[in-house]
Amino acid sequence: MQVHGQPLEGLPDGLFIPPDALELLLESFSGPLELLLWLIRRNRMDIRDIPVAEVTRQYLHYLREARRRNLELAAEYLLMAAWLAEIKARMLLPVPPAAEDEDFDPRLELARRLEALATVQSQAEALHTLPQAGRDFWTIYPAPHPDLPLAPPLVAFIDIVNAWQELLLRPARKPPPAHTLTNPRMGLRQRMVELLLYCRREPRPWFLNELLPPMADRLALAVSLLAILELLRQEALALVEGEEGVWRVAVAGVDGLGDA
Amino acid sequence: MREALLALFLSSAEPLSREHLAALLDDDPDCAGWEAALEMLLAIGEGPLQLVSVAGGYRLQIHPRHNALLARLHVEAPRPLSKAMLETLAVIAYQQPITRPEIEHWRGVAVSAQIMQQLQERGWITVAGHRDTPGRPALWVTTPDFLAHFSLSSLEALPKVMAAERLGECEKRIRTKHDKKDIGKVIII
Amino acid sequence: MREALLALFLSSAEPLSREHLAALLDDDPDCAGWEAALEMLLAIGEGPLQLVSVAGGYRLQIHPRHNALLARLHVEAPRPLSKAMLETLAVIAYQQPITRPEIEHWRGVAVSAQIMQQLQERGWITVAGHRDTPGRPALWVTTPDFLAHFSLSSLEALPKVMAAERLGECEKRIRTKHDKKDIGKVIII
Repeated sequence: MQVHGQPLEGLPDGLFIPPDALELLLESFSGPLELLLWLIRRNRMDIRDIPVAEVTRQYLHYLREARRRNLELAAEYLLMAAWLAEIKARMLLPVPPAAEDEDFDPRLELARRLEALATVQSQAEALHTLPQAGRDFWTIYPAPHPDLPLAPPLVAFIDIVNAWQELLLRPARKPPPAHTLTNPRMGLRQRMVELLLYCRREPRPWFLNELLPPMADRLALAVSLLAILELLRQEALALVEGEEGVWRVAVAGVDGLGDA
Repeated sequence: MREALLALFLSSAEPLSREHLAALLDDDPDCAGWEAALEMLLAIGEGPLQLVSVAGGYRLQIHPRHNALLARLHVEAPRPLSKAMLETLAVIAYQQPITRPEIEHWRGVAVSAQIMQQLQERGWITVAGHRDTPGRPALWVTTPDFLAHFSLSSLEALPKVMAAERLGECEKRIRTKHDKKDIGKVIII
Repeated sequence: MREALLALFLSSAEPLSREHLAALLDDDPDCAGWEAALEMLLAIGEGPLQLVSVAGGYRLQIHPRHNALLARLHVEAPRPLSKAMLETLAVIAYQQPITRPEIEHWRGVAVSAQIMQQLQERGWITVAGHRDTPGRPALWVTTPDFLAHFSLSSLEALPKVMAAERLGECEKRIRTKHDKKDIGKVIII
C-alpha cells in the first residue's frame, strides 16, 4: 500500500513536475479534494487559513499541465476549480459588518471538507499500521474434529408415545407386508433386538445355547426362545443345517455354511 | 523443530505432504531433523492433537477423546423433530425390529430415505439385520442411546399403548382382576 | 484441563469469550480450574501458539517467531488493500453506523459499489439497519471478523487519530522542534 504523500515527497518544490510524474500523481489521488489537500500540505499552509489565490493558481496549473499532456481528468476537477474561483471572488467582497465572525469566511466549507479527508487519511493509515492476519501474523486454521456426535433432536418422550397412540387410532389399514407382532410385548421385542445385534457380532451361525441367556430363570428362557422363534418366523434369522445334521441359527443372509 | 512443524500444520488449511514439507524445510539449517519430529508427531501427537495421514498428506486433528467437550462447543441448536420423523421413530420404537415397508404400512405414507438417515445420524436408530425376504429389507431397531436419552431401562419401560377397539374388549375382562400395572403384562402377548 | 481448553481453542474458528468458556466448562467437574489454565495460556502460550485477546474473546495464533517459516508456506500473500478500500473501511470503522452518502462525504469522492462489495466479501462490514430518513439508506458497521483481522479486542481499541490539520496551533510548535519525520509520529499523517 502506498502511503499517501510519501512516494511524492521526492518531487521538487515549486510547480515543475517531471513529464511522467504528473500522471502518476493524479492517479494516486482519489479526487480533486485530495489534490487540493496535497497542495496545501506541500506548501505547509494552514487548512483554516488557506491562501485561496495561491492555492487556486497552483491547482489550475496542474489542470493545465494535465490537459497539455492529454491526461483525462474527471469532471469533478473542473467543478473544484469553479468552486475555488467562487471562493476567491467572495473573499474580495467586503465582509458584512454585522457578521465578522468566522462563519462567514467563504473558505470554511472547503476547510471542513479538507479536514474530513485529512481525518479519513489518518484513520486509514492507523488501520494500515495495525497487525493484520496473514500479513503480520497467522491465526490457526481450526483443527478438524471428526465424528462429532450430532445433537439429539428436541423431542419430548411423551410426543413419541402420543405419535404411536395416534397411529394406532387411525382407521384400519391393509394387512402389513410382513406379519409383525401386533400386540407388542416389549420384553419380547427387547430380546429380539438384543438377539439380532448379538448374532451380528460374528458372521457365523450360532448354536441355540449360545443365544439363550446363561443362568436365566424360566421366564427369561421362555422369552428368549420365543424371540428366536419370532425372528425365525419373521425371517430375520434363518435356520442353517450343519454337516452333522445339527441346526444352528444365523442372521438372515449370513451364509456361514453356504446355504443360508 | 517440533514447534516449527506444528506451526506449519496449525496454520495450514490443507493437509501438507511430505514433499511440500521437504521443500519448505530441507534448505533451512534450523529445521534439520524435521523428519524425526514428524515421525514423533505421527506416533504420539501433541497435547490434544493427533497427526493423521489423509489424502494428500498429513493434518492435525483434535483427538476424539475431547469429542464430548467439543460437541458442547459445536452444537447445532437442537431442532424439533418433524412430524414424519416423530411418527417414524415411534413406529420403530414400538414395533422393532421393523422394515421400512412395514413402517410405511403403519404410517400409511412413504418414508423417505432421508428421514431414516437423519434419525440414524442422531444415533437413535440403527440397522440390526436384514429380513430374508425378497429385497432383503433392513431391520431397524432403536439404539441403547435412544433408551439412555429418555432414561428408559429397556424397551419394556415404553409406556403401554393400545388401540381403542382392543382396549375396549380387554378392559372389561381385566379391570376386574388386575391393577393397572398388571394389565400391561397380561394383555400384551 | 489445559488440554481440554486447548482443544476448544484449536477447534474454533471464532474467538471464544470468557462467558462462552464459562458456559461450556463451569458445570463440568472435569474442567475445574479452567480459569487458571486460561491465565497460563494467556501468559506463556503453548508451543508455537500464543493466546491473544481479540474481538471480545480469545484466539490462538502462531507466535511471530515463526513468521519467516509461515511466509514460505503461505506464498500467496493476501492482496494488499487498495487505498480506496482502506479509506472506506476506515470511515466505516471510525464513524459507524454510517450510510454510503456519508462515507462519500467524508472521503470527498464517490464510493463504488464494488468497493463496498469487496469489503463485504472479506466479511469486514455488514448492514446493521437503515436510517429512518427518505430512501431509508443502509447503515454500515464493521463485523467481529474485522476486529479479528486487525487484532483489535474491541472498537474502543481502534488507534486514536487526529488529523494533522485539527492540531492547528500544536503543529506550529512541533514544527519548530522536530523534523518532518517526527511530526508523522505525532500526527499520523
